[in-house]
Parts: sequence; structure tokens; C-alpha cells
Amino acid sequence: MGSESNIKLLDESGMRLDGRTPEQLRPIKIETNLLERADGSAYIEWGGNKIMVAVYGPREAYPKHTQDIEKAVVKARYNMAAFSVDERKRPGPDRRSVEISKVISEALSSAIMVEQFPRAQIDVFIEVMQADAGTRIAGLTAASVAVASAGIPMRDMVVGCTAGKVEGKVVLDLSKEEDNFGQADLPIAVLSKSKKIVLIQMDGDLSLEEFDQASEMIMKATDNIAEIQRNALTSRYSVENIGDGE
Amino acid sequence: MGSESNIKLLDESGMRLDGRTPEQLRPIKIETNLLERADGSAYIEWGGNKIMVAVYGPREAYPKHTQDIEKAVVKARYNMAAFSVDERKRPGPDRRSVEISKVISEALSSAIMVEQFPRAQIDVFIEVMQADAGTRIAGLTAASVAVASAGIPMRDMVVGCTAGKVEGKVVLDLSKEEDNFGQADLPIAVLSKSKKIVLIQMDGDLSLEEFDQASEMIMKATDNIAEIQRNALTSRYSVENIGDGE
Amino acid sequence: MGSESNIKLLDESGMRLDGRTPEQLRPIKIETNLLERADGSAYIEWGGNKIMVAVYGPREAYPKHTQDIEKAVVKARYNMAAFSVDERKRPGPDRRSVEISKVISEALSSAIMVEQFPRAQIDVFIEVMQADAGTRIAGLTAASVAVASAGIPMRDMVVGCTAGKVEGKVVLDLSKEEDNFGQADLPIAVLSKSKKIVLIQMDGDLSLEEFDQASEMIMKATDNIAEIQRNALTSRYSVENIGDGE
Amino acid sequence: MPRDALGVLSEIKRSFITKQLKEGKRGDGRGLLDFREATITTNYVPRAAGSAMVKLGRTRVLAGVKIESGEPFPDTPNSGVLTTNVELLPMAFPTFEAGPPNETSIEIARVVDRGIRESKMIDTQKLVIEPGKKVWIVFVDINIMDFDGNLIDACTLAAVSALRSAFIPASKEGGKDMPLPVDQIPVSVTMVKIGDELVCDPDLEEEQLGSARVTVTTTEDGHIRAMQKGDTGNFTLEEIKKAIKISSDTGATLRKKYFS
Amino acid sequence: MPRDALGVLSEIKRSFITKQLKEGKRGDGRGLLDFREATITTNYVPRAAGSAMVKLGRTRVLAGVKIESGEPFPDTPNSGVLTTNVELLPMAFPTFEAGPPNETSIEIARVVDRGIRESKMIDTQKLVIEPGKKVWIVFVDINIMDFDGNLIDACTLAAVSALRSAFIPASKEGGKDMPLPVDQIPVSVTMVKIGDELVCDPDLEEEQLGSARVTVTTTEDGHIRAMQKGDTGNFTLEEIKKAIKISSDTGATLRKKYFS
Amino acid sequence: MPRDALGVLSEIKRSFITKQLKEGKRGDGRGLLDFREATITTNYVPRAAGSAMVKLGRTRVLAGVKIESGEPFPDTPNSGVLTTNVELLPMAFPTFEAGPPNETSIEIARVVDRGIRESKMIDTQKLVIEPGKKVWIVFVDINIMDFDGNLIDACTLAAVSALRSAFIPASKEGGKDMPLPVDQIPVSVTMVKIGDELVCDPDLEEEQLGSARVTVTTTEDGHIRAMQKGDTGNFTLEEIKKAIKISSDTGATLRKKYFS
Repeated sequence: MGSESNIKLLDESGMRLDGRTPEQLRPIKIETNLLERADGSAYIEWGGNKIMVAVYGPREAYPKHTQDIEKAVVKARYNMAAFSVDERKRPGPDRRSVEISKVISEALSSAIMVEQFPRAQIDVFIEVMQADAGTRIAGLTAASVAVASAGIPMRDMVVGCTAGKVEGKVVLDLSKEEDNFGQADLPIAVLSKSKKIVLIQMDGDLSLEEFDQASEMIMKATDNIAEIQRNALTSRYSVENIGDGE
Repeated sequence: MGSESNIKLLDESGMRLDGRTPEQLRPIKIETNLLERADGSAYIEWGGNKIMVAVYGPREAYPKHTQDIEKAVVKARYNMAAFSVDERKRPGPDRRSVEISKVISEALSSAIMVEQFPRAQIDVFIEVMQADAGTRIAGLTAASVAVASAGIPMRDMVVGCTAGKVEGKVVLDLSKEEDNFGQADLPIAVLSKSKKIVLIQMDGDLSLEEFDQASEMIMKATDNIAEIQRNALTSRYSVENIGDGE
Repeated sequence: MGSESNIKLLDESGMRLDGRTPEQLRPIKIETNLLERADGSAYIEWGGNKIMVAVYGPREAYPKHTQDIEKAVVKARYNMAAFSVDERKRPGPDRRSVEISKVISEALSSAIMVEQFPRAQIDVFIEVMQADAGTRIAGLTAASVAVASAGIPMRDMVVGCTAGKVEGKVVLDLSKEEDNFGQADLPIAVLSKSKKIVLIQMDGDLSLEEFDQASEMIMKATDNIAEIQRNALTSRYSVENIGDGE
Repeated sequence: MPRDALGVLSEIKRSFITKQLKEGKRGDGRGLLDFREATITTNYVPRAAGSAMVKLGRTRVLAGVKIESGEPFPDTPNSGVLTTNVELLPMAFPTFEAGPPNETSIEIARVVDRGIRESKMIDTQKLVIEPGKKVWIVFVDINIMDFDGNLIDACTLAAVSALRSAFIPASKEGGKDMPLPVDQIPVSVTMVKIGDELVCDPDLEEEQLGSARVTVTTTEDGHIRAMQKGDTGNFTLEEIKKAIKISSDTGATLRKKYFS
Repeated sequence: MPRDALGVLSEIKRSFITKQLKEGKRGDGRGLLDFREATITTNYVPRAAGSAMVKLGRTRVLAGVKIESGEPFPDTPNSGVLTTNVELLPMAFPTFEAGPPNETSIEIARVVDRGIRESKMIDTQKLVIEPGKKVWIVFVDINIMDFDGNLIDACTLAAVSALRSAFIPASKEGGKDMPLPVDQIPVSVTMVKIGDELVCDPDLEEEQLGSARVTVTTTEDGHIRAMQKGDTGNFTLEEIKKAIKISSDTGATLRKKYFS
Repeated sequence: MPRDALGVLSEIKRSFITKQLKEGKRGDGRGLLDFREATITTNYVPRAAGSAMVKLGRTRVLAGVKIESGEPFPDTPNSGVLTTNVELLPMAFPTFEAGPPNETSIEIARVVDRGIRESKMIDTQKLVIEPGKKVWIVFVDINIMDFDGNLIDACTLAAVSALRSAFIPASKEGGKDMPLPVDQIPVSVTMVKIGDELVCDPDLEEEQLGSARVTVTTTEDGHIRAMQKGDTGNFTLEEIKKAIKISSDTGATLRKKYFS
């Protein structure tokens, strides 16, 4: 947060660099079941983010000592492709991706009926093919769809969005420049019906009032995003072409 | 393949830098059972290559999940000593040695009666003490002798040779300079009686005719090398002194 | 050993940089059971060394193949905190700490009644918070107290000291400067009653006479240090404040 | 946090603690929002540039700071570097194992780091020796030595205390040694939700009982600098707002108590 | 290739497929030498210097190219660097595990790399910025996303497509961005031997049935640039010669279809 | 040393060997203090800067020396670098596994290294090419190829022999190739205690029987340069002094036999 920059992120009328209003989302598109092998899968485009999620399971947890006798263990693995970011990233997990994998696993566990599958594990592989700010929330939002598409029982869908502070103003769904040069980043994910919060992180500088404003913006936005999730799960026809990106 | 060089690899009469004709092998010497602990072992000198091979097994495959209920698993490990090449090599496997270990394992599996030893593994440790071009074929050729010396039943011996292209001419058994500055490298290993191919790799540039010529050269050469293998397995007397390299 | 230096380590009257005589120990303080979770623990200050030791066990050895059916396995882990030395040390074991962990494990095995606990392991975690020469001996001396404080039966306590050579003179309990610029370093640990040697290492240059002199100095010193060990195990009152270092 | 570390709490104990909490009582007599007493010993390791041993109840962590010169990151040539690492020493708990950082220690380190970084506690632009070429690198290493819950707050306390006590060894680069310039003091406050209650500074048993965890780090101005939700439970937005308020209030108390 | 990945094919299925193949028929209606239809989407990842998503039947791989400036290798000071890496993502198959490259992914990467390198597709001597000091390093990263056999050919197709679409970001070094100069187009063709038949572009079931595998990579002139035999079976020399011929012919077809 | 490597020696064998030793007899006819015959073949690997294959009884190790130019350590700018590494090749013994150095190979390497370093065998100050910037780095790599006890002495013999045969490739740095300057010859002598006897140069069975192990490395002047006690048994101070005497005497014999 807060690297300095000469870029002007908001114009006089409060419009953003990419032409959005403060409360406007970037375009979002979700498709399901593009992958053949996985038990369920989802593909999301959210702004410039391109993320594929595959789900395997429930299957017996391995190694055995990781089994929980009361419920399934959800193991999300958030991974960035080497070419997904501006400078080539060495393959394999880094500290950031380990942390993100942890909070996503916990968030999904809130929504999946894990108690129905003792000793099992549910693997959720989140592959960021192109990163453009907000990948953890986009990945988690797609992961929820992928889990549903695998037929795994859930008490609710998980849906999220970020808000942040840019030049002193609270805005929704940070772009890459806003993420790099803004003053705060607040990703929140909720259960879509109950609005219970299953993921929240923040870094930057927010007053209480700013937090209230930002969190309300996110809550409103999740309704729209949940609608996109539902559509993706009900209409699966033109998947191939869209998913392949033209 | 194909680094450029000012070295003239062939003279006017087609003779090679080390005085060999195009179809001439470097000197080859094989000894068996120099090692005390191993179930079988072989030492090969092939040109400047000095390679020791030890075989352990068949023994129970470990860890258990690597066991094949129908046959023994052959695990070759090709390793270069730190001092075996011009610049010191860091100990441990690199990508090249992992690939070579894989193709050697597969080649040996073709020859060993693996179906007689379900759930077992046969370890073949190939240690390159000095490298001088053609180490994978020299190592595999010695490995076959080492497996035989361990009394492990084989349907046939594995024997190999390389050919390549140097200044536009096909030549047998590349030297180090020919390997570095030549235009193609073709290692082939066969079952010695049936001439079935169990290992083939190639990199460089070969026309179909050149391939035919190179592969025929190799096939002929394998007869001679197989003879050296057989001699090593039948006469084991003067082993110590020769193996120790004076 | 033996880096050159302009520092004068001994003055004309044979006194050392820190004012000690050749046979004088640095101040030593041992406290027990500062840690809540561990089965036993000890804290030692020895000169500028500050070392915490925790003991867990006997508990079932894991993984299973490390179990010894005749006795407990003692696994000491000597570790230096990143900030314990002049230049920040990368966390995790290095070759030096692996070797020290090995000789400390072997020394403690001599003293613990390991035959009473087949298939078990006893973990001894030695954490050097500040290093000031002689950490392995200080750590081992504290480890013995920690094992005893865990109620694990021992045939004898282990107690040690170092001696070395500085400007041609044998001196006891090397300081950091003496360790860096001296001519020999001889750490010895013994069973405190029988004086049997359970750890000895040396590097530098010692004549037989110098070895005799150094080893006798150490033997004498171990009586004093054993006394400090015993006091620590019998009086545990003012532990907290002292252990916390003011 | 190792929820299963101690095995499952007995059902009896679990319902007893929960019942007590409903009445506003905790096992050690604290109120729901009370922090355990902290003992902070700065300069515990004089050889480090700064250090602090912190006992928070029976949780014990040791933070050490090393400051060395080195190259800046290419994308921030005029800025020093701050790096935070947490080691869950195997001495701290029966099931902790030696090895590289795992997801638990990485999460703690990153939450502590964000609190310090985003509060602008250290002005990294003052850590430049030669612009673009040489800067001060501040290593904060935190060792967990004894574990009884709430590592994030214990580590933040230790890291902040160690940094406040730290000196830059500028004499090595031809300057004069000087205190590390620190500004804002971030304080993190972690709560767990047990039943419908928010409980501050949980000990290990309370962490095991909690369905969800949240950490809020604030500065003196009451602004939020870092947040982190953990565990598989959830919070309502109202609960989060309440947690922020608690953190801001408790943070002020702790700041006064330990950092004034 | 993970021969045992799916467990053992049922004996009935095995003999059925083998019998069909003797009659020249394959499960999906292809002839023995037919390739599956490939869908190639270049510039799938606009942020990369070049990229291509390739679906070959139900096998799906994504190749991305990054081009960065760096130091040349000491023994080739006047030459850029090409490096190829393959990741078998765990999403691609139930038994794939996350972790560093294993012998399977290393073999694929090295065979793909040799095909590109030996065909002189990229003239690395044109990738020099400052001789001996600074060159362009071309990273080709290939992610396996869905696995139904014949990864080597899918990866070669993807890598070649991504390289053909790649731009050198020369503006970062004071020049002008320009397409990566490519010359020859290598095409790899992989066959497995089932019974006595050579079968092109095997799907996973066919790979499991095959006793041996061979890959031949050729260029437009029909020359062989790379070969690799895999698996524990064997080939006669005649079969290898036949495989070379098939590869050369099929390569020409594919080159025309996808790269003209 | 892998005490359990061969499983437990049968009780009968164990008591037989112990009884024999009391009468001063060993399985292979040696006296208690006798070394096995060593065969040392220097320049076994001509491509290395120096090398030696050593057979000590049935133990076989191969040492190779590489000498390359590089940067000195910051704290010893005017000194070359010596580094010693031991690999327990899996070919050497049924239970040895491939992988990074473990505590056994690290201990051997460090004891061998200390013997060479502390005896001042190599004058590292003569290995400076350009003070503070470029020095010769001497890599000693020792591969264990066949294991029948007493690796430390076999490795010291091999390392010392390889170093004595080594050439500095100074022509690569504009100088003239020259022998590596060596001075003192360190000889290590390892003993195990079986019952109350000290037994020199133990084979594997004797190592398994021994309760404790001690290595003493001396130079021609009879001075001790390195010592290392191993294993879970113990020694009296008198036994250690006796071991030093034995090492000094045996060292003189070996030095004469192999290094004169």
C-alpha cells in the first residue's frame, strides 16, 4: 500500500483511470466445467484477472495424519503462473501465496458442509493465469462456483469483493494501479445469503468511517457478483469459446 | 549441439582429432565386481569416461506406494561426481541427470525379467567419476553388466553406442570435442541379441539418410561392445589393478 | 582457529582481556523450568551466552523407522537464533549446527538411562539466544539440567568446559576474542561424578603437554560447574526475574 | 493456529468454559475484553541491534532486530527494507516441528509485518545510505518459545518493543550509531468468537473453543492499519465493527501501558 | 507418463481397444495416424510477452513467454538464453501433486526445449543487448491444466505458438519493442506402440496401453531435430524409421494447418 | 556411523570378536593397533586438479580436487578458500540413501576439513590472485564408494593425497600452472573402544561393536590438530591420552609409508 506515484488515480469529477465510478465493478465473467478431469471447475475473468479453479473430492485425506475424524479438510492452493505478473515469478509457493491459500481454505470451509465428509479432503486448485489486482477474492469467488459445480453440498455460496482508498476516497474493486498506489486495500468475502463474513483482511490506513463506507460498498456489490455466480451455475452452454478467451 | 568453434574436427583424409576413423570406437574396458558391498557391480572405461555402477536388489520396494504388484521397479540413478567435469558440479541431481536416470531405468526394465519380482525394486547406481562424452550410453552399458553380475535374470543384455554428425559427416562414438562442436548426437541402446531398441534420443540436425547411416553404424558397433561385456562377465581375474586405473 | 589479529589477548602479568586469570571461568548462572509447555527446561547464562533448553519426552519415537527397540533415541537440536551472532544468521540448520547437534545427542545418551525407554525418543531443543563462545558446552551443560528437571532418569549429570591456547598459553573457558584469535579450542564434557569423557573435540595446535594441561584445567572446572547445576535443580525460587535477564 | 494441537478439549470442559463466558467470566478471572499481563524485557539480547523478550500470560516470544547494509529492492531504490520472520520453535509446544516456516508462522509474520509497515512505524526513506545502491535492511526475527495462545499480539508487542530499542550501526558505514527512527506505534488486538461473545487475547484453550478469530491493528489516531480474520467460522459485519472498536480502545490502553 | 495414474485398465477394455486398433479403429473414430483436433488461442495472457492456450483433444496446456534482460552464460557470452519449464499442475489430474518438477515434467520440458533449440527456431545470437554483458532471456513456462495424453506434442505446439506471438520488450532497454525473431517451426509427433501398431497422438488410455513411446521432432526440411524414446518397451530399427517418416509427414500437415 | 546399518550383530559373533580382541587378535589377523593396508592411486581422475582413489581394506573412497577462481570471504579478504564435502554414495552400502549431506557425512567432512585446515597443510594466503577480490577456491569432494568402516581416516588419506597431487590452473588467470603448495601432512587415526581395548582403524563389524569412537589428527611434530569423539559411549581421560599417543605414533608410520 501507499507507494508514491505521480499518476493521478481520480479525475476532478471523481472518475477513475479506467473510467469507472467509485462504486463500479470491473466486468466479471464466470464459466463452469471447462476442465475434463476435475470433479468441478470454474473459470473467472474479473477485469484483467484470468483464473481457473479445479476441485477434486471429497476424497480420502492423505497423508493419514491430516485426516479430521469429524469433518472434511478443505485444502485450497492458490498459485500464480510464472507469466501471470509483470516480472516472471519463479514457480512454486511463496509466503504470500501460502497465506492466501490459508485464508481461502478457511473461508471455503465456512460454506462447505464439511461435517458430512469426515476423514476426507477437498482440494481446490486456484491457478492465476493473469493477475490484475484482487486475485484472492476473484479466486475465492470462482472457487465457490467450482465447489458447487462438483456437486459438493454447501450451506451457502462464498462471494467477495475488495474496496480501498484512493487519494482519500473510498472506491470499490481496486484496479492494479489503485492497488499499487492507493492507501488501503480491504478484501471481504461473505456467505452470499446470510452476509456473514468468512474472509476479511486489510492493509493500509482506514478511519472507522472509511471502513464503514468501504464495507457497505462491498456488501452491496456481493449481491451483483452472487448473481453472476448463479447464472454461471445454471447456464453452461457457450462455455468453451468464452473460456478460451477471445 | 552445434556451438561454433574454430577447431577442425576432421582432417582432409576424414580422420578425427584423436586419430580415429569415422567408424572407429574409442578404447573400451569393462570389469566386474570391484565393489564389496553391492550385490553386483561393474566398472567401465570408455575413452576418457570412468564410470562405476553398483546394483542392489531385488529388494522390497520402499516406500510402499512405489511397489508394483506385477513386477519389479528398476530405479537407476545416474550421478556425476563433482570433479568429473571441467567446472566443478554441485553435488546432487540436476534436470539433465533426472532425465538420463529415467531413460536408463526404462531401458534396463526392458531387459530385466522384472515380472519375476513383484513388489521389488532393483537399484542401479551409476557414478560418473570422469566424464568424456557418451556417459549415458557408457553408464547403461556398464549397468547391464552390473545387473548380470548381481545374478539378476535378464532376457538379454543392453548395449549401446552413440553416433553423430561432425562437419557434415556421420561418425561413430563422439569424442568430447565432437560432442561440443558437432551437429548431431544420437545415442541408441539395444537388446544385444534381438537388436530391439530400448533407448533412443537425438538432438541436432539429421536428414533421414544421415539417420539411416548413423543407426547402422551403431548397430554394427554394438556387436563389438557386447563382446566386451561378455568377456567382462566371464573373466574376472585381474580386476583390482585395472579397475584402479593405472 | 588462528585468524591473525593485532589484539593483545594477554597482558604482561598473564591477565586476560576481560580481566580473568588463565584458570578463571566466566560467570555462570543456571535456572530451571522457565518454560510452561516443555516437560523440563533450563536457562543458562555463561559469560555473554544466553541459552534456553527445552526437553520433551520420553515419547514415542516418530517416524516409526527411527525407533530403537532396545532404548530411547536422544535427539538434540542445537539452534542459533538469527540475531544471536554478529551478522544475522539465516534461520534453519547449517553444517556446523548439524555436527554440534550430533555430538550433543551422543553425549546426553551416555548419561540418560535410555535403556528404560525402548522405542521412545527424548527431544532436547537448545536455542542459543545470544552466542559468546563456548555455546556447545554451555548448551550441553544446560541440557543436562533440563533433562533432569523433566524427571528423566540419568546415571549422572553431564557437565563440560572448554580450554584453549592463547598466545602460547593454555587458558580456561575461551572468550569470544580468544576463540576467534586463539591457537586452539578444546571442548570437553564429562559425566560429573565418574569424570568419564562423553564429548571431546579439538581444533588448533596443541602439544601433548599442552593437552594435558588443558584437560586437567577442564576437569577441575567441571566440579564448580556441576555445583551450579546442582544448585539450579534444588533452588527454583527466583527464577522468573533472573531468567528474564535484568 | 494449531486447533488440534492439544487434541480435542473434553466436552465437559468445553461447555463449562462456554457457560462461564456467557456470564462474562474467564478461567483466569479476566473480563472478556481484558488482556493478560505482559512482561516486556527490552535489550534482552544486547548483541542484537534491538530485542525484546515478551511474556503474555504463559506465551513467551523473543524478538531480535538486526540492521545490516545492503541493496534496495529495484522497484524502491530510495527506501530501506523491513523484513519480518517468525519461527515456531519446536521447544514451544509438543507438536511444533523444526523446519521451514509453515502456513501458521507465515501468517503471523505477515500480519505483524503489515501492522508495522502500514502504520509507518519505521520511515524506510530515512534508511537510505546511498540512494539506489545501499540502504539499511532491518531484519525482525521473532522466536516463539512457549505457546499459550494469541501469538499475533505477543509477536507484535515484541517486534514493536525490539524496534523501539534498536540502534542503526551507522558507524560501520562511516556514520554515527543512532537510534532507529520510529514514529507511530501499532498495537494489534486479537479476539476470538466463542458462542456469540468476542473474547480478547485468548489463551490456547479459548483459541481452540473459538469459531473464528480476528486481529485488528490500530495506531494512536484510532485508524485501522491491518486486519486479519482467521479460522473456519464467520463474523457478522456488526461483530467486525465491534471488534474494531474494541481494538481501538484496548490498543490505546496497551499503548499507554507499555509504550509511553 | 503416469502409467499407473488411472489404476490398471480393465482387461476387457484393454483387449477391446487392442482389437479395434488392429482393425485401424480408435475409440474416438480417428485413424491410427490421425492427430486430435487442436484449438490454439494465442495471446491468451496479454500480460505475458507471448502466450498460447492449446487444447489437444481433452488435453489442455497453457504456455506463457516472458522476456527479460539478464547476463549471458559465461561460455556463450554472445548469445541470448532460452529456458523451458513445465509444471504438471495438480488441477490437471487426480494423482498429480504440487511440488518441484519431477522426472515426468523434466523430461517433457527437455524434449520440448531440444526441439525448439535444435531447430534453430530462435536465433539466440540476435538476443544480445550488450555483448558479454546483457542479453535477452526467454522464459517459456508451460502449465499442464487438463491431462488426457500426449503432453509432449501439446506442449511443443503451445511453446511454439507462444514464441511466434512473442514481443521483445526492448523499450525497457532503450530500444523499440519488436517481435521475437523466429525462423524454423519445429513440430513434434509422438507415437505409442500398441501391439505391433504405431499410434499417433495417443490419448491417456492409449498411452497406458502402449508398450513404448517415441517422439520425433522435425522441421520443414524434413530433418530430425530431436528424438526421445520413453517407457519400458522397445522398438525395432524399422519401426523407428517408420516413426520418423510418420513424424515428417504429419509434421508437414500440422505445420500447414497451424503455422501458416 | 550407521551402527544399525547391518542390523544387530549376532550375540555369538559379538562375544567371539570381543573375546578375540582381549587376546589381542582381530578377525583379519591384525594387531589391535594395526592399520589395514591402504592402496592409494593418485591422479585417478586426470580431469580433476588432483585426485586419489583410496582403498583401506574394503573401504573405498575417491577424492577429487577442483581449483577455481572466485571471491574471498568478506572477513578473510587475503586468503584463499578451502572447502570439503563428503558424499555417502548410495552405492557404498545397502542402507545409504541418495540425498543432501546428513549428519554422518557432515561430521566426516568437518573432521577431515579441520585436520587439513588446522595443520596448515595448505597455505591459503598463497592462494590470492588479487587481494580482496579474487582468490583460488579449493574444492575437495570425497565420494564414499564402498563402506567397510573407518571413513574418517580413509577420507583424510584420500583428501591429503589428492591435494598433494593437485595443480593450480593459474594459466586461466594469466599465470603459469603450478602445483598446489602444500606443507604439513596431517594424518588422522581413528580408534574405537571395545570392552576396555582401543582398536585402531576399525572395520564395520568393529565399529558396530565399539562403544565409543575417537579420532586424533596429528602432524609430523606430534602436535594434535583435530580431535573428535563419536558415539554414545565414553572414555577416561587416560584413554584419551593413550589414544593421542597411538595416533601420534601410528601417524608417523603412515606418513612415512604413504607420504614420503
